[in-house]
Amino acid sequence: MPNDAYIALIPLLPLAAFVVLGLFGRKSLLRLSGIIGTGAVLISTGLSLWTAYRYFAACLSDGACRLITPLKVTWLTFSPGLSIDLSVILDPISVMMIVVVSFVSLMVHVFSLGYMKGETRFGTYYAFLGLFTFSMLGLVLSGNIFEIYIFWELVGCSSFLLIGYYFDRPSAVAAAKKAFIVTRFADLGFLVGILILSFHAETLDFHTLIQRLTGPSPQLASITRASFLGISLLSWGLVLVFIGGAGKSALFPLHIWLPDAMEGPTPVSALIHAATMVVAGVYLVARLYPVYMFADPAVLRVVLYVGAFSALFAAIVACVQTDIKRVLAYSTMSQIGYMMFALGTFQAAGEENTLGYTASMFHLFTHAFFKALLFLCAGVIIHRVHSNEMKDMGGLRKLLPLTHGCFLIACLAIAGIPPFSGFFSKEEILLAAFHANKFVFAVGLFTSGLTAFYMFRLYFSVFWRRQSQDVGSHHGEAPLTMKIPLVILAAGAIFAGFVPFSRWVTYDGAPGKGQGIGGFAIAPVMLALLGMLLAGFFYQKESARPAKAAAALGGLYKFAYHKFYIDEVYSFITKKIIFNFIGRPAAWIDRNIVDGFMNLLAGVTARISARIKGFQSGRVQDYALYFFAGVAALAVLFIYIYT
Amino acid sequence: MWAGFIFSLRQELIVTGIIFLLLFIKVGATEYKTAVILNLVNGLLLANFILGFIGCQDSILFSGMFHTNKLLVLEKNILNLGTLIISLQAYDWLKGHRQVLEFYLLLLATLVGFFFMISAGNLLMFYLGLELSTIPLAALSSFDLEKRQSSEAAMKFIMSSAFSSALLLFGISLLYGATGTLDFDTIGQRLDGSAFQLFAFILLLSGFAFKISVVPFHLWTADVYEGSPVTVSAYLSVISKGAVFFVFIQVLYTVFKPLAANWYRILVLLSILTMVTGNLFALRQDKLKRLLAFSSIAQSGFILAGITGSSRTGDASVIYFILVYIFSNLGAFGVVSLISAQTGKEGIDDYKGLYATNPLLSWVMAISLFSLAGIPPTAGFFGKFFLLMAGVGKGNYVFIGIAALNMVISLYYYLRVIKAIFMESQPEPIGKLTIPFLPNLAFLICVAGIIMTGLMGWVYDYIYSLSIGL
Amino acid sequence: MNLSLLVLAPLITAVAVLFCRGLNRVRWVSLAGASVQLVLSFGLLALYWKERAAGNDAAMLFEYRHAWYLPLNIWYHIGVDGISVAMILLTAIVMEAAILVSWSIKTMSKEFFTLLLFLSAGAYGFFLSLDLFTLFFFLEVSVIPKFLLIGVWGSGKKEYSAMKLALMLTSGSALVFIGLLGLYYHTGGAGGPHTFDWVTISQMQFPAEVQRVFFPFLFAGFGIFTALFPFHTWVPDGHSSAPTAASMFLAGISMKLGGYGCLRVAVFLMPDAAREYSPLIILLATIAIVYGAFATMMQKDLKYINAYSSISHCGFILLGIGMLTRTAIAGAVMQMISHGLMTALFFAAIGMIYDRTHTRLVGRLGGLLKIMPFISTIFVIAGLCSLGLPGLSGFVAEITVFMGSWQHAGEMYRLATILACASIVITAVYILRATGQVIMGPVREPQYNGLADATWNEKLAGILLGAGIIAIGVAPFWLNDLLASGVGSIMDHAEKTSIIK
Amino acid sequence: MNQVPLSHILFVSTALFFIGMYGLFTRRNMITMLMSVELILNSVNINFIAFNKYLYPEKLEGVFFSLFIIAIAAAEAAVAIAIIINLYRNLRSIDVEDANEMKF
Repeated sequence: MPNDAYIALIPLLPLAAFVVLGLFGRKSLLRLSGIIGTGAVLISTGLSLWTAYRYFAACLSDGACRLITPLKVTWLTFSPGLSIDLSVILDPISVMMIVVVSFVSLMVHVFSLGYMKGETRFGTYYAFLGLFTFSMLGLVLSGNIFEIYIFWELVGCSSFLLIGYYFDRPSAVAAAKKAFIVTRFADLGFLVGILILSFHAETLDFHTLIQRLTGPSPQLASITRASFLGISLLSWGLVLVFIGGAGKSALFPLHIWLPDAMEGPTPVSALIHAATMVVAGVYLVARLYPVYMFADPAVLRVVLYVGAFSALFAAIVACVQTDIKRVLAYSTMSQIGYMMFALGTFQAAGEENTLGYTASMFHLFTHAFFKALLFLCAGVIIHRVHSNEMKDMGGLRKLLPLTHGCFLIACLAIAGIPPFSGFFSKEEILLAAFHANKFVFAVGLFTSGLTAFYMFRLYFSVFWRRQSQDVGSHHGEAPLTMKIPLVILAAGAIFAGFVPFSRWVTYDGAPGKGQGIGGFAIAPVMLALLGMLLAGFFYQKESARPAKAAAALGGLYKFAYHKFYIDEVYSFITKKIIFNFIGRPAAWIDRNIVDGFMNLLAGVTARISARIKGFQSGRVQDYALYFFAGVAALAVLFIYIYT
Repeated sequence: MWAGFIFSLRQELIVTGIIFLLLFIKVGATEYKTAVILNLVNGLLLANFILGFIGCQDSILFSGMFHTNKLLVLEKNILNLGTLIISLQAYDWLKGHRQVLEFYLLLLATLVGFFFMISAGNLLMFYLGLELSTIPLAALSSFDLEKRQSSEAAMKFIMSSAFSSALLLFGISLLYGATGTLDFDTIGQRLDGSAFQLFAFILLLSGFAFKISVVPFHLWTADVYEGSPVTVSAYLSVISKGAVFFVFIQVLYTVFKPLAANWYRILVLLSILTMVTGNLFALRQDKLKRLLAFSSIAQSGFILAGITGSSRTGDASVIYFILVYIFSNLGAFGVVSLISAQTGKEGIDDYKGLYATNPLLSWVMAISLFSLAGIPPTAGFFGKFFLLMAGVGKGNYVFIGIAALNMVISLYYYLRVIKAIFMESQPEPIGKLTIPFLPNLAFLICVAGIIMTGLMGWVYDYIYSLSIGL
Repeated sequence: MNLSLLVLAPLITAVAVLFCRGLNRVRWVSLAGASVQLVLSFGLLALYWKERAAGNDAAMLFEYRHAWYLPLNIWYHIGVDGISVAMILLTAIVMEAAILVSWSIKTMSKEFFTLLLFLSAGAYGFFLSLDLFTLFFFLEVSVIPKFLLIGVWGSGKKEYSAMKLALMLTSGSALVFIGLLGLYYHTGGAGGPHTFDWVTISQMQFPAEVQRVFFPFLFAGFGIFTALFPFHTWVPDGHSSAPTAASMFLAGISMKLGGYGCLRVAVFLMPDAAREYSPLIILLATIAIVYGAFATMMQKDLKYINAYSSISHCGFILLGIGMLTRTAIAGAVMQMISHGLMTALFFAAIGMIYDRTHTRLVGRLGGLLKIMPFISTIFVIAGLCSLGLPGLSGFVAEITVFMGSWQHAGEMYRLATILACASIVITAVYILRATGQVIMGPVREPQYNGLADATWNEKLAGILLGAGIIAIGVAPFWLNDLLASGVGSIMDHAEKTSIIK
Repeated sequence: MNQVPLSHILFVSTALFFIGMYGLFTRRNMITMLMSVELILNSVNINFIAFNKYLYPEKLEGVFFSLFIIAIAAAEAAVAIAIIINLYRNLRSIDVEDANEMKF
């Protein structure tokens, strides 16, 4: 495909919007900023779709998808061969991702036109959205591991800025800081991982890196030979990169920032903390998947277990949360756990199982639609109710009919009810897990049931539970700008599952076999239905049942309600241990010991000075005496000792 | 023959001429105006300084008693310059003093003494020059007759210097006994480093060390500087010290060349002692004059370090440093002198807030002190750098390390003064002072000297071309 | 190009300021002088590129020699390579910004600007010098203005800080002095003249034992300037007491003198010793990085935060130098420039905040974004640069150091690199704590509400520094190319003369 | 007539030297201290003359030197006494212990 340089425009247009709005959005372009931002993303989306169309058409005609690098600019050269190139690469997953990112971003942009209307920092909001969209698109198009790190940090930063958008709320500020610092901590792993991999592979380019580390090459020999603590450096590097991904994707135990990140405006949560940024970790692992496959199986096993545990853990916590956005946040975490463990299902009893890769990407794709939809619906609800708490809601189905419908669609999709999109992707994941590891499969299955339960718990609590009310009908459900994205996303949530995904997105570019799901689907769907029924039983009507159930579960309920006290553990470690036992002593030592030593030197000098003042007694006879003593001493020293 | 004689002795003769002129005025005129006399004398000194630049031939007079050459002429000219500056600065003080003529008579007598001392080729001549300068200086110290401190300073000075010259003489007598001659050239040939000779040398050295305030022979310095009129302290600190240094280095490098290994060790020890003691005492002084006294002791230590270099660089650096030191120290003493003459205040605390009322004086003081501390772009930096650079020529890095450390310590007390002037305030700061023309001129010379001497390399080049190595 | 112009321009301006009457004229003349410097340094950059493009690959360009003290073989010898050009550019930008933010200085403004300009002359001279004596001269020149600027116009315990700074920096110079003399007397070999000439010395090879003795003096001496642990204690006091412009200069330029000296003199002229002492240097640098970062976390005063973070960031410079790989050294130089701009911007922002709220205590500030959006924005940009956000210069410099350090394969070196990497997390913690408290959150005190945002001059200063940060962050390749030849020659030299391998 | 050996004379001069020194260190009267200095100078004179006479009789350098010393000692004493008198005016004492106002 010649003339592909236009692809650079896909990320650059939102960047331009950011620059323009960042400079002028506060005053002169305040009113126009929504239009500018949305327009830029609209063009980007158009270009993305066009690119996707061309790319996959080429795939079909070639029989396999190839990796294309339409653009490559050297940005910073470290040493020959080792340079950060700003490059754009097209391969199935990156094309898939630009579509998802630009599309969801467009939806959020449009939605925000209504949702954020009247904010004083409207222009700034759109500027930040533009920055995020740019960074995220850049991230997925990166062809260089350091380039991805650059965008990785930039999405983190825009996430920080957007979470802290309501900067005068201390809780928002705290959440923003937490999100940044926790992901930063994980990025440390990513960075060191990059250092390890790039040092041995002698390149930063993904393509070359993968080639060198998966085939017989001197680079591979060097990285597997060198080891630390008995584990090869390759494994170390990959695990560290995975830690980076886990931080951004909010996997256990680095998930603590995600629920708090809900302090940001709801559309932002939909974009960043549901559909796009948080899946960057999955994308990263997928990007390096050939290397992961090639390395020690233990590495992917780590991915598998961490993913599975996160999925289960988050689902349990989601069951007892009362804040609508927090439930969604935990559900996001759980779904990402799914994607991650799908990637981990590579080793299947000796044979290679690449189904997980496709399934993971597929779930990523479908999840983006229904999760964004859920968040935007939540946005409408919050916009209306002015609260995040489920207890303030209930019986909203008449008041918000469209929202109700969309929400229901999204819930069905996430619960994995056919023929909604989530069904297809989730079944593929479970299938992959079934082949790989029965235990993880069981966990996945159980989690899938839980998912249905907590989503419908949410659904019933918000839309049913109470008498349908008709408060303040003087304004409609929501402005058109908010409704349109809902409808479009709902359509996506329904139909995205029918995309013949496995034909295109496979780890090696060759079309996949497209395994039938068939009868395998019965168990998960049954479980999901069970979960739905259970939720209906507890929450469809106002009753004492939930409380009783909670009481019955006792400690477990309390544990889950407090998110298993992970936050408390972290705050203990940081506040009590790091601050009190490292930071404070460091500051104290600096002032009192290191600086004290310098002052002591000065003090000692002054002390000596005071001690010897008697030497200058003011009596001329003493002076003469010292004079003579000096002569005598010199004479003794230099006549009798030194000669 | 007479022409050559006069020509070789012209600097001494001019100064002597001025002395006689003043003497005639003293004897002849019953009434005179102080201001006129001051202008006259300063004019004469300026003329003397300029005439000093006339080129000359190397010559030896009085059968080896008196030497002269370009280097010696230059040294004397440096002293002339210093005397001129001091005289300009003394204007304010002398204006109200009754015995102006006597002051100049004594002052110029010491100058002649220094000239003869510098030119001496014989221990007798040297001794005569030394005493000719010392005895009037003692009288000058007590020039504020009604001040008790001035008298005390003079008493301490004359007692100490009498004792020191007695020891010096004892050393000379032993040296005479050992070598049988008083002639510098011959002494050099007859030295063999025996214990007896070394003892004589040490006695002789102590005489020099006394004049240049080397520890432990320095104890008179602070008291005398403090008690004497500021002008006299300034004169003691730069002219007297400078002249003796000129002779000292000459004597060490030529006469005592055979004992070089011995005096090198002695000088290293004395240099360290002097720097350290001078600095440690200076740290806690509250009176500016006393602080400057100890600072001048520490400076002597640095100069000794340069002398230990025993090379042409060493000689040139010492002479160069003394030139720079004259500018710097006289800048500082000039400010002290002016303020002391107009307000009587001499404590560091009195200087608090000086900048608000007298910015010009403050800058002169600051620049001078920075030069003393050896901070660029002032000439003091170059002076110190070259001294220590010469000193390290023998490879004794530990010694130079100690010296460098002492530079840091010395910075502290100079900065203390600057801190008081620029950063602190007090309820009753020194009021706005008027600076008469002549002292102003002196400040101009000092500041210009401090700034230009370092940046213009040819000054050093010229000195180097004349200087001698071991 | 006549490089001496760079030294003369500020000096002439300084003198001109002394003769100005009226506050306004003083300001404008100073600004004009600083702008001339800026134009000159950009001109230098252009000319440098032109020469390089024309194929001139001499190590030093625009050399000029003038005999200064001929008997001692001391020359006024100047010239530039890419590193010096970059440092000069940095100085010019920081100076311009420093003059701009000093607009509100009303007491003794004439003296203030004179001293500030004088300070910059010293920095230019230092970066230009190719004769070690000249270099030392310019290194020491800055003592007077620094002392006076802090002591007279500073705040807090200014006299103590000024004194401490002057004494500690002079101790550093004393060490450098000994090292330089040691070098001087070991040049010349068989009876030849001793020399201070950098170019000549760089072609010599000192015996290993000579290097072993004198390297520590030079390195530690310059190291004191750049906050080498444990000689960094002047930094917090000095920076926090200094007036804004002086803080900017101190942290932005003055600390870089040390790094530049370590590289240009210590490492370049004594590569074998550098190799030998490399573990020690790295140990100290790592301590500075990590310990500085932890100590920063506990600070409550914004200036102290930035001062301690400077210790940590300057650790990267020393780490890069100590690693002795091409990339690491390039990273160290980049870090010098990046940190120079970033910390100057940070101090400028802090100064602006302090001017308005009269406090620098984090706990007493809050919600400034609402009141002074511009100042808050530059504060945030500086903060983000400090924590190494891509797109800003800090990131570029830090990753280059990391990449370069990682190339050193020893296990302990690796550990040091990882610890250094870890410091970016700690940096994030303290920067975000400060930002969260000061910039975000509710407005802390009601009286802050009426405060004005930045004035035109402050905006200009912020934009200038911010533009520099972004220019490097977005397009680091120009800086990398600029530095490449200088770094290359250092490394070639290090490899060529290495006896101990 | 037996000549007195040089060492005897030197012994005398050295003794004189130390007696003078002792006097200078212990006497509190300034005039007495001045006299002690004169003793030292006299010991120097003896040295010079003895050396001249015994060792280097061909030239008279030593003798002349001692003549100059005597003259200068007189001048020195004159100035010293003048200073002491002036001090007495201010201090009303010629005790050296009273003249230690300036110290440290």
